[in-house]
Amino acid sequence: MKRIEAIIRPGQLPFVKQALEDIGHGGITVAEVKGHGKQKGVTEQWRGRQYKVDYLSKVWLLIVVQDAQAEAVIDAILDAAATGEIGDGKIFISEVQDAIRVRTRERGEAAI
Amino acid sequence: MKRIEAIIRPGQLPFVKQALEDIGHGGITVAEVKGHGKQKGVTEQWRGRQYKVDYLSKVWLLIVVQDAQAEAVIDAILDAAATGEIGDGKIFISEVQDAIRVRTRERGEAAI
Amino acid sequence: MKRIEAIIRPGQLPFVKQALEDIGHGGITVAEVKGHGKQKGVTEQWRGRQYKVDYLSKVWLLIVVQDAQAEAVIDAILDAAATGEIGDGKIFISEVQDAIRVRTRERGEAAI
Amino acid sequence: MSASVRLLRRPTAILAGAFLALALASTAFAQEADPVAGLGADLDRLWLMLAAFMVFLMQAGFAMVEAGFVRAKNTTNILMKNTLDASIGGIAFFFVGWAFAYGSSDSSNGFIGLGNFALTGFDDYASWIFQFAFAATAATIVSGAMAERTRFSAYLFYSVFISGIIYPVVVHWAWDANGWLTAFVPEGETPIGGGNGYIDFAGSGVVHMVGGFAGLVGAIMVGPRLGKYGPNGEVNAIPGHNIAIATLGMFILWFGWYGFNPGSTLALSGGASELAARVAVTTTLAAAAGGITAVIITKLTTGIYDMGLAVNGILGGLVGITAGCATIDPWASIIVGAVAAAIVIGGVRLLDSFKIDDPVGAVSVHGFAGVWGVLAVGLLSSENGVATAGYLDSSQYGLLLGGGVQQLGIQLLGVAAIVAWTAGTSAVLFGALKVMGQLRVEADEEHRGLDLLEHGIDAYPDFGPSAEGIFAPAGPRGRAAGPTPRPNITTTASASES
Amino acid sequence: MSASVRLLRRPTAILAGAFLALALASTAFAQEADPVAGLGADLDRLWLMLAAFMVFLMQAGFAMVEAGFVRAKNTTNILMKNTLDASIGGIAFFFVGWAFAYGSSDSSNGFIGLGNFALTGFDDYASWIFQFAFAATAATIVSGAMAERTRFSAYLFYSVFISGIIYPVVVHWAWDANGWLTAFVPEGETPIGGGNGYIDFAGSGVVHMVGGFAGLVGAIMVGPRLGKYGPNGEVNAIPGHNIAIATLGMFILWFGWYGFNPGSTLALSGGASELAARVAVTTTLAAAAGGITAVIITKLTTGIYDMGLAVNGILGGLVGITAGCATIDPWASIIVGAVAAAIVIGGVRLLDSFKIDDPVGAVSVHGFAGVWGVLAVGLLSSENGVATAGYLDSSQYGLLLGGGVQQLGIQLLGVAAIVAWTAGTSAVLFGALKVMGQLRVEADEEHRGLDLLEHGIDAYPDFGPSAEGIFAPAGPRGRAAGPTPRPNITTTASASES
Amino acid sequence: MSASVRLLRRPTAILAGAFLALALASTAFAQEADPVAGLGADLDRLWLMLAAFMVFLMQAGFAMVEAGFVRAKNTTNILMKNTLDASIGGIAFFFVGWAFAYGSSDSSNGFIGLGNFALTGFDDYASWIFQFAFAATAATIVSGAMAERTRFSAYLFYSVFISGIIYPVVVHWAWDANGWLTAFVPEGETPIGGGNGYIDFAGSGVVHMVGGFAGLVGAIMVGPRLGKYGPNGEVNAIPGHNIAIATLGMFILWFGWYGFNPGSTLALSGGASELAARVAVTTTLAAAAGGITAVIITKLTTGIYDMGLAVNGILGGLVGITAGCATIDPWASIIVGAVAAAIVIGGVRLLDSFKIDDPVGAVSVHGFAGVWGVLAVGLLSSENGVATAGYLDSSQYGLLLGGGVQQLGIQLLGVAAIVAWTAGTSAVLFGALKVMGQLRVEADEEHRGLDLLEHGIDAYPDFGPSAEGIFAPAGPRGRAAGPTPRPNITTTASASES
Ligand SMILES: Nc1ncnc2c1ncn2[C@@H]1O[C@H](COP(=O)(O)OP(=O)(O)O)[C@@H](O)[C@H]1O
Ligand SMILES: Nc1ncnc2c1ncn2[C@@H]1O[C@H](COP(=O)(O)OP(=O)(O)O)[C@@H](O)[C@H]1O
Ligand SMILES: Nc1ncnc2c1ncn2[C@@H]1O[C@H](COP(=O)(O)OP(=O)(O)O)[C@@H](O)[C@H]1O
Repeated sequence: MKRIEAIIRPGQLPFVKQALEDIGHGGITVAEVKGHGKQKGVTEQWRGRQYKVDYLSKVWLLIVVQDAQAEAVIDAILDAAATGEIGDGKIFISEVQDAIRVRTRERGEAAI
Repeated sequence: MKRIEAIIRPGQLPFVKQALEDIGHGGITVAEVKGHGKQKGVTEQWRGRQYKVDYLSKVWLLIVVQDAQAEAVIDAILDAAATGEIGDGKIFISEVQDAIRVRTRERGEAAI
Repeated sequence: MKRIEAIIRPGQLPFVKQALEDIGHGGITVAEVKGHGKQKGVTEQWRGRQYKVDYLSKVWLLIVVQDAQAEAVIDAILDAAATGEIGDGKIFISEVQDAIRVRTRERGEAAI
Repeated sequence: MSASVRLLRRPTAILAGAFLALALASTAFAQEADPVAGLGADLDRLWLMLAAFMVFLMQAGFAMVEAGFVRAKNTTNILMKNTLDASIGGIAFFFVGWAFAYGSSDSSNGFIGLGNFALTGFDDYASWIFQFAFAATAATIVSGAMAERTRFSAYLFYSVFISGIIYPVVVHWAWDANGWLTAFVPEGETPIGGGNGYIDFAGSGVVHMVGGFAGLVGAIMVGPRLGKYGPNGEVNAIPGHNIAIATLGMFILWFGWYGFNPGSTLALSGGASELAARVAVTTTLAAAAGGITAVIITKLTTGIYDMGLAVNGILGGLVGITAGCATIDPWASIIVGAVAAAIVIGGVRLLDSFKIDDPVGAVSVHGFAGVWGVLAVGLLSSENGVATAGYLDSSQYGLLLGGGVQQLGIQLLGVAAIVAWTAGTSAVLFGALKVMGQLRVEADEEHRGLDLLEHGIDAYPDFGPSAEGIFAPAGPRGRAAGPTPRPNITTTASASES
Repeated sequence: MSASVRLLRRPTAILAGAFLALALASTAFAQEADPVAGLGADLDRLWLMLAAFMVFLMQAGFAMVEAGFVRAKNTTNILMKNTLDASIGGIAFFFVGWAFAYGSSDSSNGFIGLGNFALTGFDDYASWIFQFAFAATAATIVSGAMAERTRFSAYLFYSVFISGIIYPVVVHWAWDANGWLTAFVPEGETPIGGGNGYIDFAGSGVVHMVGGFAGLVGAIMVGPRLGKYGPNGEVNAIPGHNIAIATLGMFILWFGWYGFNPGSTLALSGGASELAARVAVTTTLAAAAGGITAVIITKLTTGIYDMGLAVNGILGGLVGITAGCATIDPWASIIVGAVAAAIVIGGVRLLDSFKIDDPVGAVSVHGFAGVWGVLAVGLLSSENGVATAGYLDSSQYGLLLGGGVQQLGIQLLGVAAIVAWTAGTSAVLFGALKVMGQLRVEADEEHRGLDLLEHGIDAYPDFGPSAEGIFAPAGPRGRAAGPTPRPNITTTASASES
Repeated sequence: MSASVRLLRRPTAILAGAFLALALASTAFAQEADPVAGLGADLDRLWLMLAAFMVFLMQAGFAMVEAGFVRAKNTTNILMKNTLDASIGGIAFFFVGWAFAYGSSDSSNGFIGLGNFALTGFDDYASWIFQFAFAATAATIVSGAMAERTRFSAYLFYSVFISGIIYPVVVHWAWDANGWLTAFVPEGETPIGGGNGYIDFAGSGVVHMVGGFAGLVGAIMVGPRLGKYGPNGEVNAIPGHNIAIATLGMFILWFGWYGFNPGSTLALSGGASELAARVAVTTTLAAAAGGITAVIITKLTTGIYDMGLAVNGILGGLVGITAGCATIDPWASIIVGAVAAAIVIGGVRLLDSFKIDDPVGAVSVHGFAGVWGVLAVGLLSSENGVATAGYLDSSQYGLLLGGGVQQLGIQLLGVAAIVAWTAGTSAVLFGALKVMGQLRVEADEEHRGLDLLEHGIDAYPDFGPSAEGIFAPAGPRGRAAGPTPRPNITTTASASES
């Protein structure tokens, strides 16, 4: 099983979610994060004083998928998350050894 | 070492925490996340208009354990987090190469 | 590639960030989490009644790096995050199979 | 005794001028006959109205304190309860509340007023608006004590009864000329006990004890919130969610109290303004003493400066001085406020030891400090104060100042009567709801928060990783795609490079 | 007709005394000549000032309701709009607003006032402060209807016009002695239609309809928020972000309305206080009925107790009674409030079906319920009410109470005239801005929130994982290192071991 | 000179009637002797009380602005400071504050009042409540300038001194008939300088400069917040946490200012209401001009519409007009407000360049704009304004309007005296606290937030992943298991399938 971790623009989340549903994958966990990469932050202002906010709001997605589905899911995310501007985000893929559904205690690919 | 990542109902967190303490494991990191799997969200209402909220509040737990303890920890979580209804959550297990305690720079299993 | 996950004190984040920039690493994702390890929480009070807050605020960092850079990054974090008191946090290191830059679809070490 | 005499009387000594003015002003003729009296009546009506508006604003104060003191997941619920009891109170007080309190007809009696239902045959609108604002206050107190687990429909139901019946009857007893406890008997009659009768100038008993004890019975009947008391006797803490709005609410309440207490002179002309100003001073000092005392006590006992109890302490001081704000001297009002705060803090502990769960401290602040306020009249009123406030027999004043025990006795009678009536009727009301299974929400709803299932929302819908904050409509959905057609591709860089 | 007579007239019957007093009081001589009249004038000025202050506080109410009803990312923007329209309104009303509304000179006419620009030759400051507060209200309504996508500079621009011209002209028509619709004609003249003229006691039409219909035109012109209406006709929901402050705002507005409606007697002396008190009662009952009705309707149609519509319902009830608060009897004000709430809820649906996006419900609450309020005068005013309020011809009153159709006709004329003027001028104003591409922000800015690009901030800058909340200055930076020299190494343990 | 003459005098010209009325009203006899004078006194007391209540509500305004402008982790702390200075102010002003300001005895002198300690021998309660509200305002200003790092106990300590001594002495100088700077000398005497004396109608100097300069000294002594100024001279930004409540606070303050300035006529009868209304107008225009100016300046210099400075600008405009609100004509009040806003913005920059850290801008808004306000009287007062406001010598008015330099000279003297006294006493006070190591919290506490260690809480305890929000009691714990017995297993499905 693969653990797909994507950091994307908040505004693209609905499209990513739709794209995942379109290819039949439902399970997803999201969290609010902040980050920066090449994209360097924005200038904000507080009572007349400008300052740099290094971190920009991003959404972190965790999607665990069966190995066979991994590339389809990745493609779906890439299509839906990209705007072509810097700040579009990153996807990291790693290996998951096991998954368990809490309610049924099913394990392995069946649990996803 | 194992990286145990569990996504559970917010209301079950105290029981999971207690169960982990009962088996002698202390270290844990939690975050607020939203997610959906088979459980499909709720209907909310804003000024008379009903809408679907796809994501439900969940708590994400990160627990890194020694290999030997992994199954005990997983069992404790499963016992404490289950309510039998859909939405109980998932546990994902992966491999951690190393752990470091920042204060002492201890590495490996000693650091957990 | 390595996935470096560090849980540190919120107040140390600026130093960690600076340290990473000093060694030339930019990409980072942060999130607000709560946690406890050996450090056991604080006593708070609500309308005259004292209670234990088990979880303390921490910041969770996700930094994916090329294998070659891993130790340098880890050292930088350790230097900048340590205060010598319990509660300084943990670093967990695991393996990442692949990384993708959403904007360009570059893969692998080039994407970090 | 004529209807016009029975209505809303205050002791005649001080307010004779005002009273006369009111009587005269009600006919156009009077204006010409005595323009000064007419102007005095205009001034008095202005005072009643302004005081009413300020007391009305206390609804916002209660809403903010209560909302701040509950968890985020029950915030909309408590806000909506506060919103609706103002509305329900208005309608109920129009149709029956006034009638039971001050309504005048031949069948009115010492126990209950009857007459002027739906304001028929009535035109003293300034008095109505003032009394309405008080009624709404009594009702709103209860919501705090029963917060975070009471069913919304039950709340609507009991709100009608509290503003429509339970509270008005107590008003009738204590403030209507006809009431059996009243200090404001018609010319020539003698109040109960032969002295001043029951002294409760602005309503520590009439308003606050009614709210507080109805809340107490409600809190007992509905039971504690899940998790408040642990299986081994622990008392857990359930912190509220927003100290900022709670503090705002406290200040708004303190402000509103300047309508509540000084406004209870009901008049300004004929020198009543002097009394009103004195009342403003005692009110201020009691509140201040309550706040300081609460902070000192918590600092000494817990080592920290506790904000929640500071808020409760100030409110306790205000409730405590409400009955005696006109008869207690300024220096003594400091004592009244300080003791009230101590009682509030003790009350919070006491309730917990009985496993009675009052999330916002409403029972201690309004109920217990209310009892203290009524008794403080019998302990600390000065002879001069009783005279200045216009009560009939200034030879009976505070026991501790040498005024004998009689006034205290009447005050005790008042406390007993109000507690008995309020607790009794509330027990029937809440008991009935409980028997019907209508009082409390399901455990699951309580866990998830009342906002979600009763109101379909949470109070802060746009915090958390919700992306654009745009949601597709519920119901059989086609391919609602994603709320917005993909926008970003074609727009300019979405982040500036600084 | 002399200037002093034209100014701010109310029907003479009830206010003759006050009017006389005002006239007399303006000279020091008068004080000695008739101290009672002087005191009456002082009392009346007090009333105007207090009412003005309360109406001014409604700015805070609007700010909180609107901020609570938009998303977090646009909160600073809406707050700043509310802040600036109060400021702009003040300056604009000083220079030209008063002049167009009540200014008196030989060139003044039925359509527009001309005179007293920048308050030259003018000293009725109490009236100015009262009218200013109303003008600021009219302007602030619009910001809600156009929230979350309107450019800030456009907002500044149209605010000047609304408080400076559009609103004052309507005031002139309806409330200046010279206005073509006015009920307050000079002695000896007859109002339009020969009866009472257009009755709009506190401004359901003059204030609320102006704000509401300008908002409607603005909302149409600026277009819906991105994502509000889906590609397949779905109406998406865009929940606001903070129910707590929205509720607070509603209570502040309700409080302020006690200045808005009762204050519109413009006087207290000479028995006008009785009318003001009656107005306070009808205002209360309509608000209460509006709240209850909204809750009942939403409970029946959606199954839940909807807080957002309860807020809108109460405000709708208040807007609805504003025109008829003096002429409609208390029992009937309950009907007016209930119907207003139903109209508000219907209006919210209706606008969505036309894809007109009004984020806070301003068009329904102020525009539609405003129309209802004006018409309700012609339907439900009582004969006695029209007489008591001092209008000229109490034989023309509510159609449903048997008062004939004529008053309703005049009210319809008023509605038509106000809608035509407001919508027409707004269309020009917003149309020009739109043509110049100045009306709406870019799509990208809208997605990211107006706060960030227009105001360089978000409304809650310190929530989220920002660590210490300290930020290095922008611009060419040296090694800004990290905001603080490393502090923790040398300090004591940063966590107590409990 | 008799005590009754010395008390709280205003220039006699305008207020003669009121004054007479007050004098007469204080005996029951007077009421019968002259009912009109009695009614006038009632009206005047009403005015004082209402103004006092509105000024009191400014406590809520300050609390919200200051809380909104600090970081979330110090919110409870600043709220509690605001809460307690109202309480401490009340008690301190009762025991000694009034005595030092207006107390009358043979030992009273030009520097300090002595007499009526603890309100003995005193019954002018309306004046006390009004003056108390002002005293509380002066004290609360300081908390903002020293926010986010001052020890709570130090705060309690200095609050007593500011409301009890430092502020009352300045009041005595400027507003007591006996004071060396006063404009309100007894009949037959001449004020300092022979003309009008020091003109500070509502207290730009007496109230705001005292708060602002005490805050300045405090901010210098306590030092900047950790991280505010970087090691290489950078000025870092530390954004506040809640613009919504800050905006609310600003509107509440603006509202309260209508009590502060117009209320400072101290009377309404005898035509004083005309002056009060004029004051309301100048207050409005200065606030509006301040807001607009701040927005224009920040837009031009930074390119964005800055909300924080808009709030500061409006408050600066209000502070600026406070001294001259009665003597400056409406058109000129626009200039006063605009200049005040510019000064505030400049002041914020200036302080940063000296590394003086004032988190909320209190020093600039109250201190610097306060100085401007006092001087503006000498620059922009009109001859007619000085006369209308009732000062003694209308031949001395604003320099820029041709009134000569003398009034400006006296104003400068007032500024110098107030700054010297306030800064001097504050330096002793804060210096002592600093020497004892009691002024500032430890670095570690500052990093973690004052809320946690001083108040045991954070202001939003229920946000974040805290699950049910139920916490086991601290202390030796048995197996407190988890707060609630497992509930979910047996309940129904916890999520609906839509
Ligand atoms: N090496 C990394 N480790 C962890 N998170 C990263 C890394 N690089 C980027 N990110 C995350 O991805 C987000 C987008 O990165 P960015 O550099 O702007 O994308 P791009 O390289 O496509 O321009 C960042 O805000 C950050 O949260
Ligand atoms: N494949 C997945 N990847 C990531 N998170 C998941 C996945 N499946 C489920 N989750 C998380 O687990 C939570 C519970 O999932 P759910 O489907 O309701 O459980 P069950 O399958 O037991 O009914 C979801 O809200 C989501 O946060
Ligand atoms: N085994 C673990 N799994 C996950 N998170 C952990 C673990 N141990 C510690 N943490 C995280 O690290 C933080 C610091 O841990 P702590 O025990 O206080 O450090 P130390 O052991 O250096 O004293 C905790 O608050 C928690 O968030």
